[in-house]
Amino acid sequence: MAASMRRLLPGNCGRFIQNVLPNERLLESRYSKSHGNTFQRTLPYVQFRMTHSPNTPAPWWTKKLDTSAPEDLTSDNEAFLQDMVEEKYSVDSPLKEGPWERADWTPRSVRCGLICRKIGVIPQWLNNGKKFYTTLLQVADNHVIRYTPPEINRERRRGSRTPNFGIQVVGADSADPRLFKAEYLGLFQEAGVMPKHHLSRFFVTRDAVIQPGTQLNAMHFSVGDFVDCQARTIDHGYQGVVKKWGMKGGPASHGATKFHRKMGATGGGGNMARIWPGKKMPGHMGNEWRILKGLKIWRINTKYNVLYVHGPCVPGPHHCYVRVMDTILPLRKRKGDGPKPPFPTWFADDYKDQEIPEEIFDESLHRFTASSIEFEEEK
Amino acid sequence: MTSVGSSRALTRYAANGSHKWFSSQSCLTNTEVRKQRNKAFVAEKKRQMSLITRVEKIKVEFKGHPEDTTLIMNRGLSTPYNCAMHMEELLRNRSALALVDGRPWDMHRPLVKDCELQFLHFQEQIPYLSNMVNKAFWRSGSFLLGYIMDRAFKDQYYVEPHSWPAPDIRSGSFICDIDLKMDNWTPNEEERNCLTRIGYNMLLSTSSKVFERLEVDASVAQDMFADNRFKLEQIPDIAAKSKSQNTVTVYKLDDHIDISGGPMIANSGLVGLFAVSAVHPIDTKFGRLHRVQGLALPTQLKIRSWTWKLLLERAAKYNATRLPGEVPSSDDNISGSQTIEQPFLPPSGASRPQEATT
Amino acid sequence: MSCLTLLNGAIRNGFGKASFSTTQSLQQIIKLSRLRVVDNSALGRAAMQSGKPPRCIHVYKNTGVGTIGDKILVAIMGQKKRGYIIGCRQKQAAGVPRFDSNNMVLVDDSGTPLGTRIRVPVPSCLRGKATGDFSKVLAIASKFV
Amino acid sequence: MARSVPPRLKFQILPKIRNLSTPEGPLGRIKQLQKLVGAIIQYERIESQWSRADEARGYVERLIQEAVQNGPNHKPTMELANYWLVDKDLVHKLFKVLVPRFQNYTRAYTSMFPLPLKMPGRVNYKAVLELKGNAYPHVVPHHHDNHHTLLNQLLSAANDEYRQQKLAEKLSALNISMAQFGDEDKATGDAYSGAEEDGKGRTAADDNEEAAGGSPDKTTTAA
Amino acid sequence: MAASIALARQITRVNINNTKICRLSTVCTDGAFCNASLKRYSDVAPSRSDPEPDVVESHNETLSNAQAHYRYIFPEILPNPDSTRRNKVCEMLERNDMMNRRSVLEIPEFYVGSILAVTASDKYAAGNTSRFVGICIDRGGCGLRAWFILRNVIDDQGIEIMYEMYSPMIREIQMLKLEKRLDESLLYLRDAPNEYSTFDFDMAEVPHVAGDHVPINPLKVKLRSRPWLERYERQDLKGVEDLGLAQKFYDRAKQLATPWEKYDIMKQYRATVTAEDQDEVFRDIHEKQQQIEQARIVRRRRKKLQSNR
Repeated sequence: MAASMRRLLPGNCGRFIQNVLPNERLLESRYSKSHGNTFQRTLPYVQFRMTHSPNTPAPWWTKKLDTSAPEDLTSDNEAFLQDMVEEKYSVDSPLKEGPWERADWTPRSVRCGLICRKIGVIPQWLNNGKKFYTTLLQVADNHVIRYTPPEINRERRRGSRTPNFGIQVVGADSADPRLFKAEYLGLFQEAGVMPKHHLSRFFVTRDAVIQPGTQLNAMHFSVGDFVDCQARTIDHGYQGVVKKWGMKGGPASHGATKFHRKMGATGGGGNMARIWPGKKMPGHMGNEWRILKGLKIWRINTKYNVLYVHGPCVPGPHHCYVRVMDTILPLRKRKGDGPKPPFPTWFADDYKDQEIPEEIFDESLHRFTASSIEFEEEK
Repeated sequence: MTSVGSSRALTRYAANGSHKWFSSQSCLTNTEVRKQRNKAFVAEKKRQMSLITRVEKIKVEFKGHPEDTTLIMNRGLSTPYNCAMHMEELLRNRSALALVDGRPWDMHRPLVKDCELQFLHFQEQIPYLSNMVNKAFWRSGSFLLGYIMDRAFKDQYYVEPHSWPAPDIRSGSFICDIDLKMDNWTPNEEERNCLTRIGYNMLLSTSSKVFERLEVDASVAQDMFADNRFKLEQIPDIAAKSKSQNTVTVYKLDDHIDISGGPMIANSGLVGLFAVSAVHPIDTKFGRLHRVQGLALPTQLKIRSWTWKLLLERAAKYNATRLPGEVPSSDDNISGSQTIEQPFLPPSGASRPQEATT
Repeated sequence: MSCLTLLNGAIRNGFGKASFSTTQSLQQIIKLSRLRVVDNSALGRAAMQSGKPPRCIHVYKNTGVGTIGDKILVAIMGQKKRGYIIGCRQKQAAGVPRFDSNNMVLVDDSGTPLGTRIRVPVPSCLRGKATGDFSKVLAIASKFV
Repeated sequence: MARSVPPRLKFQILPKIRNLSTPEGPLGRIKQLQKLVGAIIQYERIESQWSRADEARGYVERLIQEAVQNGPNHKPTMELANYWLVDKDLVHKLFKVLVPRFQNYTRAYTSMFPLPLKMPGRVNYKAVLELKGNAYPHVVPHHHDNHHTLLNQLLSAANDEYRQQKLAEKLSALNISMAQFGDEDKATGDAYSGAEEDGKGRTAADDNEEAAGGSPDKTTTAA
Repeated sequence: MAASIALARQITRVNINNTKICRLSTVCTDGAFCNASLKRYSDVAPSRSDPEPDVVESHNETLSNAQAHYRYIFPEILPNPDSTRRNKVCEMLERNDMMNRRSVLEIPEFYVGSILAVTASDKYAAGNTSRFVGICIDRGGCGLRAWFILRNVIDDQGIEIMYEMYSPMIREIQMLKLEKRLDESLLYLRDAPNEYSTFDFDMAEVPHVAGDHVPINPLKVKLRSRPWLERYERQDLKGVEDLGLAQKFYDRAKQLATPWEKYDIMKQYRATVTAEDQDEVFRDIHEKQQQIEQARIVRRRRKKLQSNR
């Protein structure tokens, strides 16, 4: 038996309870200021080394989650609070003022993007029998939270590279307001929507502004559009050079001692007898913002708000949030002479009399309800 | 004295171009009144302590966590708080109220005879104990409102606390009725926040402030509250209802002194969240008063910001609990009346050694 | 990669029992890989019967790894000959046959096959590559799969 | 003989196994776990490192799950018990004591509690792992009555007020005044009637002191 | 109704046949317990032909027999058990696609060891279709990724083709002989003499009554002598004859064996879709599957009538 494990015979167990875990003390330590955190942390605490892409938010950011001990409530009161949450946010129209005016789309307009969840990668087939992989991105209950006009943006962010863009903050995944700190809840007052788990901002042109409180869905994009997907890559933690940079390492045998997964020389001699900046070295791998550009949307499921985006390589692990925007690639973005996108976004009210199909396919995509592919005889 | 009951018997004094409202009796500002009252309190306390000439031992039977024990303490000197210090840090920190022979007892009130002792905190499971400690907390909240209003205003305003009704937790807020001498003043949100901040400054001060209790003769009390016309009027009634027909219980927190039957919680450190939720003008037979409403929660109870906001919204609504001057119900607790929570009044400071010998 | 492991193409076809491990992962056709001649040319027959199957000495491709339809240079019976790969042991895409041996046909310098018949099935997807010289190879195929 | 498709475990597990540190490799890990599993079945409550206890917890749960599902006559289950329980008396205990105990359980068979840290700094988290339904006193006092805490009192009062208000709105929509409402409120049988009982019960129990101080709406309902 | 009665009958038949199966010391050859794409725990996997009372019957009363049967018919319908990648919406969308494809293309119940004929669209083949007959030597993949490999020997040349089960290129999958073999992967046929994997392209269909017990072919294969593609002595194969190796090979195999994995119940659990999740999946597809079955019956009847005329 492991030395650290203490066997507790029935005889001395009472003592164990009395001395080591007095009920009252346990209860108290759960609520007292000094020991409050002890019971919060149920998983082992792991210290990560400082990375070049730290997860820690900047100190001036709004504190988000209220991680203190839960309220000690009766079931009745719990239910009452649930009711009140529903009551407070069950307003039909969250708009405090009239709807904003809509502008016409021009090739210079930059629309807002969506926050999606990467929910899986599955294969699809084209009508010519070619197989390829698509990444399923589910639009995660998006609402527009805030708009900051370019003037203020310019003033706040001196030296900004995007001085002529407004900032549209979009929130994803509504959550129980009781999870959050008061200051974070304050961010959602303007939009009048439930607090969101995740916020992200998009730079938009002035004509593409969407009123806070508006819901965004998958129809914001249409099949055949090309999009850019941005997300944080999979976090691999601290890795050696073989995994991180694909270096060869050393041989397994042939007299190799302590040289199996190491890097070789780090630089030359002479004048340059030092390690040059940018040398590939071990360190934190992953968890960095990466953008994959120009992915085609092959298929849209309007019921579940799922976009089928080309390729298996959308950055990030499963279930991560992905920012999906209109592509900036000049050859793939919408041209002025082609069809216009829903602008500034897709409003359900505009399509009340139309029936929106549950699934929208690209023309060249094989539908699974269709019969097998048959090639015509060549003449 | 005769002019106390009449409305607005105030002196307006103009000097150096500034206008000040003063106490009708001594022409003092709130700050000066506070100072004077403190001096009287300290003097009286010193006098009472000097009456204890011999240290006598009493046996205190403690029941509960961590273990049942018997403590030998000093009669008239040792308080339940001292007993807790002997037991465990946990008890000392979290106990809001003591239970002496089954009666609620302030944590800082000296024990006078052999007794059984228990400590109460804010998560008691037995309803009547929980009710007892909750009410003490609510009462302390009202006291705290008096504390805030007493020092919140500029010197040209003279504030006279009137009283507060019996603590009613289900009404959603605790109350303090105060004569602000401003007929239609209602604070906006920022001003309410300023009032709350005064409370927090006190609550968050490095040393938590203790609720001190003192029983004084009616005449001493009248001297103490000579600058408050309402209290002067109430003191004879309160004294008459007391067991010895002539004592009034006063509490002191920091430098604020008010009449209350008590009991109060042990110290201000037990108050976690606190807010002055609203000030509503009310019309009573004493004229236009202001009903200051507040909300607080003990440190021991955790609350999420959203829930707190919800409760605060309710606490801002007008609390229609009994107005001052209305016929009090049998157990109503106008400021200073000795409540039914204390059916057996402990002897006043003057008679204490005498009783101890009998 | 050790040259020895690359000999497996030959060894697997029953040209003697090797005493060393022949477990292989990729079964690629690269330089020094042994192949099997599957046409009925006299040279090919002789090479296979003598236990000295052709050895790839060059793959006409930037990657250096040959797959079906690729042109290679082989050393066979002391000669250099060109040929086409018409079947691979390597893992193939869905619907494309994978063969138990690496098959090739020999062609002369003008691209005409040396033999007149291919003795094993040929992947039909090679018809997509049937341009120029390669169509001559497909012309002698007896069976497609 | 085959084992069944396992039902879902009723507690959160990590997506991957923990390689418990041991010089013996995977077999050493299994040996460590064997000891822990045996100890839990024997003593019903043990104290161990968090990671080990959490890892062993899955094995105990699965073992009991199999035993409850298949009983002692199922050969693979018996083999399994035989492998994990080195002390053969425990096999008897598993099938004779634990299986009847957990027959109708719909929740996890074990519970786990983190132990408070003795010292700050670099920590080795400890945990208490126990089988449910054991004879020891509870680790954490449950059935902890929180009805009378200040927070719950305030919330239940707010709840009552909210229900009252909703009812009044409903009634005003039907053009019935609150006064007319009187006795029929129970007969209407909507959500309000329950809430009112609740409110009354509580006022009677603990707010005896302040009957007169009740809010105006409360007096209306009393009438 | 008729279908469920047939299935119930079939299950009883399974139990009757137990003696025979025990003698063969069989293990299951389907991937129902663990997913087909993942490593299978052959000795813990349940089998339809197991002597134990049917697990599903005894523990999931709520699941009908027809639904319980699905895990044997199409194991690929179960999602990847990796909990970090599970997503209900994604699984459901993928399942819908699969069932839609199944409503168009009849994918028969088959196992590793069954003999199939696959007709696929091929731009370059004569008539734009190519037909391949062979024994299924392996299958795997979850969801739309599901695949199987057919093997045959033509002109003394071993040929294998991997097919994607849900690829629209597949025109028809014909079941020529429904049977199981003793192992759940027959990759060792690559190292067996050609006669073990030679099948006639014009092979007649061996009739199999729907819902009938799937026979197990107890054939033991005599492998060629080393070298092999894999080290079969380390694989605990049931369907091969004595390998005839030197003792050192078996010693090494014993050294590397991991017998404890048989008892590593949490490792197995993590590689499994739990019973509750499986039930959910099967309930979800039940209605659609019923429609597909009905359509198939109608189609067969029509075909029969036409051929009679």
